Amino acid sequence: MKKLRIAIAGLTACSGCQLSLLNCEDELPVLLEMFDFQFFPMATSPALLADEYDAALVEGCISMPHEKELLQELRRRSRYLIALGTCAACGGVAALRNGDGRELLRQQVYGHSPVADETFDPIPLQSLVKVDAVVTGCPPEKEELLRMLAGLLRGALPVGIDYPVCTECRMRENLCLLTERDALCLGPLTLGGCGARCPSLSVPCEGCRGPVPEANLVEALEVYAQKGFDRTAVIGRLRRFCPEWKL
Amino acid sequence: MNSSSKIDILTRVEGHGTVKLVREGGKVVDARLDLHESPRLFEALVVGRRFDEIPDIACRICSICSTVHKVAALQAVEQALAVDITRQTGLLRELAVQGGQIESHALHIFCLALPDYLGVNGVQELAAHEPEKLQMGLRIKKLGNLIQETVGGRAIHPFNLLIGGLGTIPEALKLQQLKEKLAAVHGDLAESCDYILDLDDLLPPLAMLPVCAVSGGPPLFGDRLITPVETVPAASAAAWLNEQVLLHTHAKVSRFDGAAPFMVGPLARLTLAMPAKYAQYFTNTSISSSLKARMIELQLAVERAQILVDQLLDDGLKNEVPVIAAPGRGQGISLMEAPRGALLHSYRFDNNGVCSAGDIITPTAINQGAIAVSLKELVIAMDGAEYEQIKKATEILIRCFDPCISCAVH
Amino acid sequence: MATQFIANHNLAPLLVRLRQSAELHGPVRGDDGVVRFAAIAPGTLPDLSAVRTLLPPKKYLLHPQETILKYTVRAGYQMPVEDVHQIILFGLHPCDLAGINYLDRIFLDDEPDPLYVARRSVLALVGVSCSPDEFCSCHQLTSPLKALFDLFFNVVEGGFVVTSGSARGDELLEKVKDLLEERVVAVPEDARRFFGHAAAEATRPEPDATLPEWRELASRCLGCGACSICCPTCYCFDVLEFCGLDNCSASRVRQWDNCLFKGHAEVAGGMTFRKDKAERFRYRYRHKYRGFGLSQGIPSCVGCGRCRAVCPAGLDLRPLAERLEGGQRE
Amino acid sequence: MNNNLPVPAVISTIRPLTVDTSLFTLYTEPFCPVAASFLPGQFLELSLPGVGEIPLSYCGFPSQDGRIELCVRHVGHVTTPLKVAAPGDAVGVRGPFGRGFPLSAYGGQDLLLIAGGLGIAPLRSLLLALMNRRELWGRLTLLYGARETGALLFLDELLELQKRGEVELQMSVDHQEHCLDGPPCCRIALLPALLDQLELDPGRIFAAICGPPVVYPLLVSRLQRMGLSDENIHLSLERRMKCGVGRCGHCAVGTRLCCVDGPVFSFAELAGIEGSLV
Ligand SMILES: Cc1cc2nc3c(=O)[nH]c(=O)nc-3n(C[C@H](O)[C@H](O)[C@H](O)COP(=O)(O)OP(=O)(O)OC[C@H]3O[C@@H](n4cnc5c(N)ncnc54)[C@H](O)[C@@H]3O)c2cc1C
Ligand code: SF4
Ligand code: SF4
Ligand code: SF4
Repeated sequence: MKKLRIAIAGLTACSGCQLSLLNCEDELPVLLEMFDFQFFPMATSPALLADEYDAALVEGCISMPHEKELLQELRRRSRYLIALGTCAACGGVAALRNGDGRELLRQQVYGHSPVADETFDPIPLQSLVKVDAVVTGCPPEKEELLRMLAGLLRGALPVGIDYPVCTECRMRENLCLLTERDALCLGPLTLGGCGARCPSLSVPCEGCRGPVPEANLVEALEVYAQKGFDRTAVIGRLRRFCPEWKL
Repeated sequence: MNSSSKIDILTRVEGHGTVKLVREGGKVVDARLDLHESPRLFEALVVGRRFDEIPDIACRICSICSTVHKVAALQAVEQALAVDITRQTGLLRELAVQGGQIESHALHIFCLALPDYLGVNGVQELAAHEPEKLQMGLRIKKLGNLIQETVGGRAIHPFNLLIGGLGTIPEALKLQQLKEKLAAVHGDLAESCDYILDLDDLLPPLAMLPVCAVSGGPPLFGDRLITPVETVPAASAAAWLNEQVLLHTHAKVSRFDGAAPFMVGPLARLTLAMPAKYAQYFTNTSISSSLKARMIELQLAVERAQILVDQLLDDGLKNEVPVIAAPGRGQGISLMEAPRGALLHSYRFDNNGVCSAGDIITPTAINQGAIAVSLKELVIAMDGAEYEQIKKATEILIRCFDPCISCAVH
Repeated sequence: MATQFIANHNLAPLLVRLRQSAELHGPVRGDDGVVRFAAIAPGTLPDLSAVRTLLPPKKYLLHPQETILKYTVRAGYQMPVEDVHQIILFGLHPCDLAGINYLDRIFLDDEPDPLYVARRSVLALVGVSCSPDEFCSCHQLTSPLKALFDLFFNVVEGGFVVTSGSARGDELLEKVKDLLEERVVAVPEDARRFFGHAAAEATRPEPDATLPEWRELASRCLGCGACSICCPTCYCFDVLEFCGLDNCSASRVRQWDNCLFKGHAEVAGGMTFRKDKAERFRYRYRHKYRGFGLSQGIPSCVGCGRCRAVCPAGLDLRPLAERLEGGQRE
Repeated sequence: MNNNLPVPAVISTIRPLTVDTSLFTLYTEPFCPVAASFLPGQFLELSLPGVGEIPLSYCGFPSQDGRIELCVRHVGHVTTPLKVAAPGDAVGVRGPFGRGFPLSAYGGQDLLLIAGGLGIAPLRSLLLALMNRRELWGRLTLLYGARETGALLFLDELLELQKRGEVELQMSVDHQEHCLDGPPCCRIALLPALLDQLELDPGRIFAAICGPPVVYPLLVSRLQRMGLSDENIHLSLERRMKCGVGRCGHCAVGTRLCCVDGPVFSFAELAGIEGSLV
């Protein structure tokens, strides 16, 4: 059987999505047998772009012109383009201060030097190219990555999740940190799939998987307000991973 | 881009950079590392955020070293707000950091660097040609991740490490299991040591670089930078490192006081505190033999992790809840050793505990000067060699520093 | 009339005895204060003071996520073999017992679901009487559902009156005979509907879609899913299939679903039959108060109050139910 | 039989009908009830191992030799990988499920079949059943609408029936393109418009309808105006389905379950139920 040809590229990000794949220590040997990671600069040399890929997995958001080019090239050459992680899906942490003026932020770091002056407010992949599927998370869950890859073997894209973190949190019969501990838990507004990782260890969900479909922000803000969190603080928290949240 | 186009970036390193050969009259006279990673501007991102958000944000600088970034940021915030942590919290954090050290070193040795020594392209060919070697490395790597998961809740971006404590204290049973796994990895470790320490360096020996490392605490922790000749307390570390903005790199470059650049990382740490039994492996401390230093540190990290687990189990795990931090004005500076070298996190907070300034200095940023010096030396040593050969050697040299470019640029 | 009485101090020895024949589970309060059905540690007592556990006992019968089929190229689809062992569930309240009765109707009737059958058959149900709190609605309506039990412990002064409801219950009683005494104790009649004899209702007119309450519910619901996850009779499930990395094996998983989610009525191409959340609330309402399919006319709400207790927005279908169902059913 | 467990079947042929629709022939064991004993309008659950399971209407005629015909539109998670499946590939089938068209009630009556788009799949099965004993039924009319001529499925078969005078066929396409060189008896119109010029005997006619939900309200009201009783208007509904046996809870229409009580309902059963048509 012909191996599936995969490209894995990182744009503006922390390499965590790629590392999540390399962290599948038990499965990596099988993965390397079943897939041909033809373009995977983080783990394979040289970085050669082939004509065609069965799928390109792209980590990170776009904040520099050369990233646009690479992304478009990958799109052109790939049957499926899959956004890996919350940065690629929503913008992620890098987009935390979108709207505050990129140049100002840049100067806060680099002063008056023109270094990196082509940087712009980070944008998610789908604002530039068609994205066939998203595996979100900061970092994504190994299990989801592996399922996505296994699905590709059968020509299938992952089935989207439509429930929030709370659903899985309740399935695990956790104490609810929002209702019982008055904590700013973003579970109700955040896409599930992580098995409520954080609340299961009594740590409020920080929203690392981005917004759940049909998130009811208006009512959630009411509930948070009853617990003593003002709206701007909540929106600020939400924007840690997704600049789309607005009052 | 045409079909099958080569993208001129460094491979098998974390992040995006290129090496450029400088030619004069058809002859390669120097090589330059360009870190053109897209900056996320973390030092600006943290501004305006409440103190309790800083560690969660800062750890996203890099995935491979997310635990140490998290801990460094936690310490800085705690210092600023005068939060004291318990012994148990300290031990657990240290354990997590050692887990990160194991994971990072194993990844570098077995997935990123070893292919150079075996003449293969990376993990893909390694899996085909030397499956046992790869799997041995992966088993060790997995242990590092297991430690991070057990303590931090997740291998990357460990959320369970909080200001003042942990979300949930790991169960004794989990630590007991860790203890068993740590013991079980010794076979693989011993075999890896034999194998890695026996490999011939790929590059000619290069002159030893001045070294610097964090000191004054348990392994990888401390409150000062030391070099063979001086000691720099944390408070003046940033000034001593003296970061400057240069045009060709998106990472600020440490200029020190204008003297020769210092090197940080495993080789620097070992040079300054070499356990006697490993001295024999370092006839010189050329960066060409950094793989060995990393292997030895991997061994040391597992040993240290064992001690920590034993201490925790001996103490008996207590169900502590995090110490509550009161928001307020303050500044905190934290120095640590990340897998690739000295790391500094420093934050200032206003009266409401909102961050007004942040400064993060990372190992690869510090190492840029050292890398430049070694590259130049390597090019001179290889005088007369083919362009492609030099290019390849420079890439190997850069990998010897195990650069973490996301960290450097952040 | 003489009843079987067990004194409070004999409860611990009784549990020791019960444990000899099966795993003993019951409401257990965790360090975090949450009461869950879980294995009762030897030497400890279940928490019989708690009005409700967070998850209902349905978790013993339908797991939040479970593999229902395994596939290999060689053997095709196969039922997984599950390792089940005898469990005595101690401390079920009447609503939970009725909830199990409802699930039995769905999963045991007609063509029984094999996984459910396997897990159900090893459960011995031991009920304990309780007193409702402000979230409960068990006492409001009568129902054709029965609080089916093997044993039932009615709380009385100084102990419990124990009743057997099955051959299995008789067997268990036999084992603890020496701990029981015959006593004449008056057991207050339980007015709850699961001990009543209402018949399934014939079809009723559709709930009035123009009521403002539907919109109110829809706009306040956070969509967190807690209400149905925690409901003893919500059994909706989604089915997913995952391929193995070897590309020649697979497993089919079913997991709890919620009728308030976007995808619940979605079909290919994103078309959905219940786009509007208010409509989804009416769907939930129909199921909870009128039933559908084989259980048509049988309200599935057993009044345990969990959905109200866990809802972060404090939503409550009771007032609506009182208006739309009340009166007519008494 | 355990109705949770798919029985093995093998894809025998795949015939692309349009760019996004293919006719699959599968074989399961001879005499397997999944293939042998269904009513038109009933459905089965098709499993593609490693990908998932979906409900599909029977599109052919019951067969003793294990043969099953299915018409699949490639739209999503399961149906897209099916597009690249190959003869010889293993699949699984469960069924038959649900309530089909009440053939016995149709005896001796006229029948008006109305198909929109992919709705032709179960109606083809119905047509095949009707043709099998053509003498049992009265006048047969098929109205069939699609987006464009290229999307009209089973055209040859239908035109053949029309030519033989077995069925009165009228077709419509929504879009102008290519209609000029389109097949005979095809108009540019929306499906309900085909009812306009139809002469029927409302006293002895049943309507059997399958199509996209958007056209249902219009079709029903026109049929009612033409004098059909609600009991005689039969609609096949499509709902999200996971189990096919009335357990997964997704497909309820009012208090009825589409998978068990349907997918074929008489309009009398649906009238007044919220969300039953759209
Ligand atoms: C009784 C019945 C008969 C059908 N007959 C046919 C037919 O003959 N030919 C045909 O091509 N299609 C038919 N469909 C529709 C077909 O089931 C869907 O196109 C198919 O489920 C889409 O699956 P997917 O995974 O490719 O799409 P996705 O949109 O990716 O679906 C994801 C999941 O949602 C569910 N789902 C999505 N769409 C539907 C749907 N329409 N009905 C039920 N569940 C759905 C499925 O469980 C699926 O696994 C029928 C549907 C029903 C209910
Ligand atoms: S703890 Fe957070 S995620 Fe869990 S149920 Fe409560 S709000 Fe939802
Ligand atoms: S609980 Fe929230 S923050 Fe934690 S992993 Fe899940 S989505 Fe991310
Ligand atoms: S609907 Fe609410 S009160 Fe009724 S049984 Fe379910 S959780 Fe309990």
